[in-house]
Amino acid sequence: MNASNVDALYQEIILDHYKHPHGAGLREPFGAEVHHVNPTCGDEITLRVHLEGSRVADVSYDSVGCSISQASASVLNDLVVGKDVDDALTTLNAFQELMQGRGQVEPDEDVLEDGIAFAGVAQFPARVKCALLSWMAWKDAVAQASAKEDS
Amino acid sequence: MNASNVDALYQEIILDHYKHPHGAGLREPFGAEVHHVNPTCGDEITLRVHLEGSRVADVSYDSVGCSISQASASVLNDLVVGKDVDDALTTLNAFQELMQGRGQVEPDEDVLEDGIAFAGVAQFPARVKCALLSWMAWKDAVAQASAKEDS
Amino acid sequence: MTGFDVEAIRKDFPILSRTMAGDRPLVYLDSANTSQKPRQVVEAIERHYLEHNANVARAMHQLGAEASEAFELGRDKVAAFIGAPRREEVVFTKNASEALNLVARVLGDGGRVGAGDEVVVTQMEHHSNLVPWQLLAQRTGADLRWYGVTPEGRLDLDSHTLTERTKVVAVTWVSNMLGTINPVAEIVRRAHEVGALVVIDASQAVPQLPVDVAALGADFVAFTGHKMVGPTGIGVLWGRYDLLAELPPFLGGGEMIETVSMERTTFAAPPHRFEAGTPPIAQSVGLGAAVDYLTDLGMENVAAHEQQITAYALSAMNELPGVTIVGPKEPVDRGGAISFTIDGVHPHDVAQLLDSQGVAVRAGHHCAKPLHQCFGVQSTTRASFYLYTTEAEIDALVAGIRHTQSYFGA
Amino acid sequence: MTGFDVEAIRKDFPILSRTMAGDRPLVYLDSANTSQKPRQVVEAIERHYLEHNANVARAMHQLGAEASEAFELGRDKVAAFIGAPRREEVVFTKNASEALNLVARVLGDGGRVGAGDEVVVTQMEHHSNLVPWQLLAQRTGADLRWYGVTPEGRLDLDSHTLTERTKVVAVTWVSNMLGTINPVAEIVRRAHEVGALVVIDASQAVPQLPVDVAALGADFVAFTGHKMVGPTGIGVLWGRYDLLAELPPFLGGGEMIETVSMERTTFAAPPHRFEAGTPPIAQSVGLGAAVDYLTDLGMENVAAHEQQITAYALSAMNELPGVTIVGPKEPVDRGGAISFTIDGVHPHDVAQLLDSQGVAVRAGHHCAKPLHQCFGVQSTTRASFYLYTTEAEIDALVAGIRHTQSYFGA
Ligand SMILES: Cc1ncc(COP(=O)(O)O)c(C=O)c1O
Ligand SMILES: Cc1ncc(COP(=O)(O)O)c(C=O)c1O
Repeated sequence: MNASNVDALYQEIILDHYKHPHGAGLREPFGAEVHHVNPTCGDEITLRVHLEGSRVADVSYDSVGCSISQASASVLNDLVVGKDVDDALTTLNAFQELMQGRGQVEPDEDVLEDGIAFAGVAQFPARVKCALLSWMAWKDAVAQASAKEDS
Repeated sequence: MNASNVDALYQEIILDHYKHPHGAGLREPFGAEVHHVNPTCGDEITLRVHLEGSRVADVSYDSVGCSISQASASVLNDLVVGKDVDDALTTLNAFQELMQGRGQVEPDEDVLEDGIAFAGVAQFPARVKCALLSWMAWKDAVAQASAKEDS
Repeated sequence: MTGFDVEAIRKDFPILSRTMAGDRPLVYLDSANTSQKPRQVVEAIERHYLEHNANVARAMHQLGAEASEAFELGRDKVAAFIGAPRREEVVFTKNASEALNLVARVLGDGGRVGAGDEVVVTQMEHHSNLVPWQLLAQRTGADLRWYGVTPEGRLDLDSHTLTERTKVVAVTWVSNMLGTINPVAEIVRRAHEVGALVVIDASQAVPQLPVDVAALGADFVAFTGHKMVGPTGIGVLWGRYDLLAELPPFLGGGEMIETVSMERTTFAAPPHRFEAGTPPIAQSVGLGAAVDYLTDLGMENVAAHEQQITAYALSAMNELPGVTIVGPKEPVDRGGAISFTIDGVHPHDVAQLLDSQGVAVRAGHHCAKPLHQCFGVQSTTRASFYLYTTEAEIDALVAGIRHTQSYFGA
Repeated sequence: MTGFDVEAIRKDFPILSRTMAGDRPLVYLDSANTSQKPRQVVEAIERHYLEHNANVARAMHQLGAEASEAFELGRDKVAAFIGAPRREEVVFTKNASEALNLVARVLGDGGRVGAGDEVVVTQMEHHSNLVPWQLLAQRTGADLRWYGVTPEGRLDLDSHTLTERTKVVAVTWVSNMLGTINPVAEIVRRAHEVGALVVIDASQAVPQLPVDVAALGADFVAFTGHKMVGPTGIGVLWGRYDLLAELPPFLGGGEMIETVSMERTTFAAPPHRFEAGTPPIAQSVGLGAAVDYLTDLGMENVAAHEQQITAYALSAMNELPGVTIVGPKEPVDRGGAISFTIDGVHPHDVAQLLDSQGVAVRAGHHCAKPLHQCFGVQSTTRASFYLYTTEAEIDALVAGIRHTQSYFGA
């Protein structure tokens, strides 16, 4: 880990998403709302999912957190809104695999798009949780919203 | 600590008292009875004190324990029975000081008589408790018996 | 023949080369009390403190990342060593006693044991797996019952019948006094049949036997670092994940929280929920090194060595006139703790005389007072063995016992 | 001018010579989280394991006597270091969190706190001195109340009034977030006036200030080894002897007993009553060496050095545009933890950028979430100092903050 790694962490794309987050704010309608916390640092996100059939119609969120966690929520929004739930979950798996790969996993730009900018985060174990906070919240919310749709 | 120290510990006098304890057994009358335990090893003593005014008229006891704890009870019996309580307590202090002196205290034979044979015990911290078991029980019993006499 | 070279192993333990009383070499036969530590473990701890020390979880700087990784690697190693299905099932405590108290407290606080319920232990428990259950019974109004022990020193499984009222069965795997290895699989079967949880005190098992908690099928397993060539100050509670996830916390504070306000707190997932305050960081590193050391030797080999040395010791001691072994006399379903009495000589005096010969054994009730009562003795002398014990050391023990008998004219 | 040579001291801490990211030297400013360890402490632990290791209390062989003496000597040293009237008042725990939980549990179990009683804490408690009292209140039906904090980061003693209902007042001596040193003598006076017991969390005080528990007059004082150049895995609860002697045990097992039968147990006198299982033996040796190290430096000198370095840091940081110190801005009644925010940069990102410059600080809520809420922030960055901290390191911190601001365009 050296100074250049910090630049790998704070890629231009990440700082852009951080400063101009996509899809931020809480919106209606929504099938499920969850609140997730990173206990170590206190970062928090409230996230809503609105499904239309098997399509992710909207993901809206309100979060307090660092550049990595905020940018990650913005990229999540880009990657899952409008997608089929199953495809979105596949994207989540790819993102999670990248994050937990300790820098050994080669990201697929076709799947992760701007998400590949997070490859550098995988080298900073303490920050992996930041990058995953919104994704885990989304996974939780989707499960709840799907359960509601089904019942 | 070497082999010769073990001989310093197991002086002839101690082994004699161990094999032929003075005043063993529980007798009546008595002003107080106590039961003390050495929690580390499980050695136990039940000890009774009978006072006549300020005189220690009898000390009787039933104990299970090692050579050191048994011999010590026997020597205790020699040293305190028939004495004035205050004098006996002075003897106790001298014995306790010897035991806790880590081998640095010179015992006074006029006060401790056979008790000086325990000087070697002071070099074995783990055995000091054995040597003091009966004495601490006696101190406790005397306090209880005196309180009763006074009330 | 064991699968490793004991003489070579002994070089890893500098203390075993010490010279004791009367210029005699140390003969350390008190490993059931605590084991000696190889250089590898001590150096891992030293390196950690001097090169990678930081607090864990909370720190995002490089040292913090290194320390967190080292600490959590200790957990991974322990999880692998005992075959834990998930690393999150390994909770670090300060010793086995805390692990057992933790389970007893949270089963009570969590409503798993209440008034009228029954908790079952055995007469051969170490105080650390007896007193916590007595305290739980007192706090909750549950009844404490127990399996008895046969004159041969085996668990008498007919002495108590489990019922629907039985909520917990807490049993030692290997007795630290008798050496007996209990039929834990059968106990698990009977307990689960009535829906009771099983807590295994594996303090004497994990150091000596290959252990697979998944195969064992128990619900909780406790053991302690210092008896398995690891450091003091660390113990392990393994628990089934779903149970850990259900139970309330034990101690509060530090990183065991999810979110905190002045009024109330929500708690982190296992294992962190049960690890309040700064955990035993350097001790996890040391325990990880200990597990590596044992794994390199191979636990099958460690167990075979214990079997062999115990058989050798039993056959020598069974021959000694005036010496009575308390516990199984044959090396069958038996670990390497041998407690014994010598006619006419108190165990303290035995231990003292042996010590003057350089032979370190333990005398007393070995934290198993009720068990001593079963055998009508107030205390015993205990010799116990480990991977570095040699037959020559057993010979020294036997010679020391003979010397003791003649010294006391017994 | 401080009474010791910081550059010479730094040679005792090999980790401080490490080279970090970008070949920059380590600037360790996270000592309130955990302190670094001098060679003397680590070597004492190493020597103990390799030459004197045995279990304590239970063993009567020579190694056992050596280990017991070494372990109890650690207790003597700690007792002398904090001015404890009796060595038996020093109870070893695994960390400060356990010490605080121990007090909370036994005050409840012992009937000292019950339904309708009041327990008072402050808004500036570390979770480890808050959550145990929340759990006690939940278990017993007692009410939890607290003193608030002023905008300057001082305790607001007018914000709550103690009454006859108040049974316990639990307060931190020095805040680990704000650095505030609280008026503990005044708090003790007020609490004792209404008959309440006082529990002091001295985790940040004992490492930095000369402490005399007898003069302090509190009833319980808790602190932790790893923050005072000692090892992880050991904490201390000091308690007034008469209280310790009155209270029931916390954990059961091992040497905390007097006598045990299957049905019931009686308990040993303090401190052993509260030390279930094998204690942190090597850690007591290490903590003893830590206390020797601090005593050799002189705690007055350590405190003076902290004062001086904190004043230097505060004056530099007060000057920095866009930087806000959360907590007292003047070096008065103040320890060396400085928490701050930087406009437009999240504390995580601050810590990360500083780390890339070799500067190790902590970011987050520092286990003081409710206190962060008081100040309307979700997290802060914290720099904290110790006896080995230099002014050059403060300069590196300031340069790092400037770099961070320009990196994020803040
Ligand atoms: C004020 C305060 N109290 C309690 C603690 C808890 O100490 P430990 O983590 O060693 O239990 C800390 C340290 O984290 C602290 O700063
Ligand atoms: C069978 C058994 N259980 C529990 C313990 C307690 O272990 P610890 O003292 O490390 O808590 C021991 C060791 O003393 C033991 O032998």
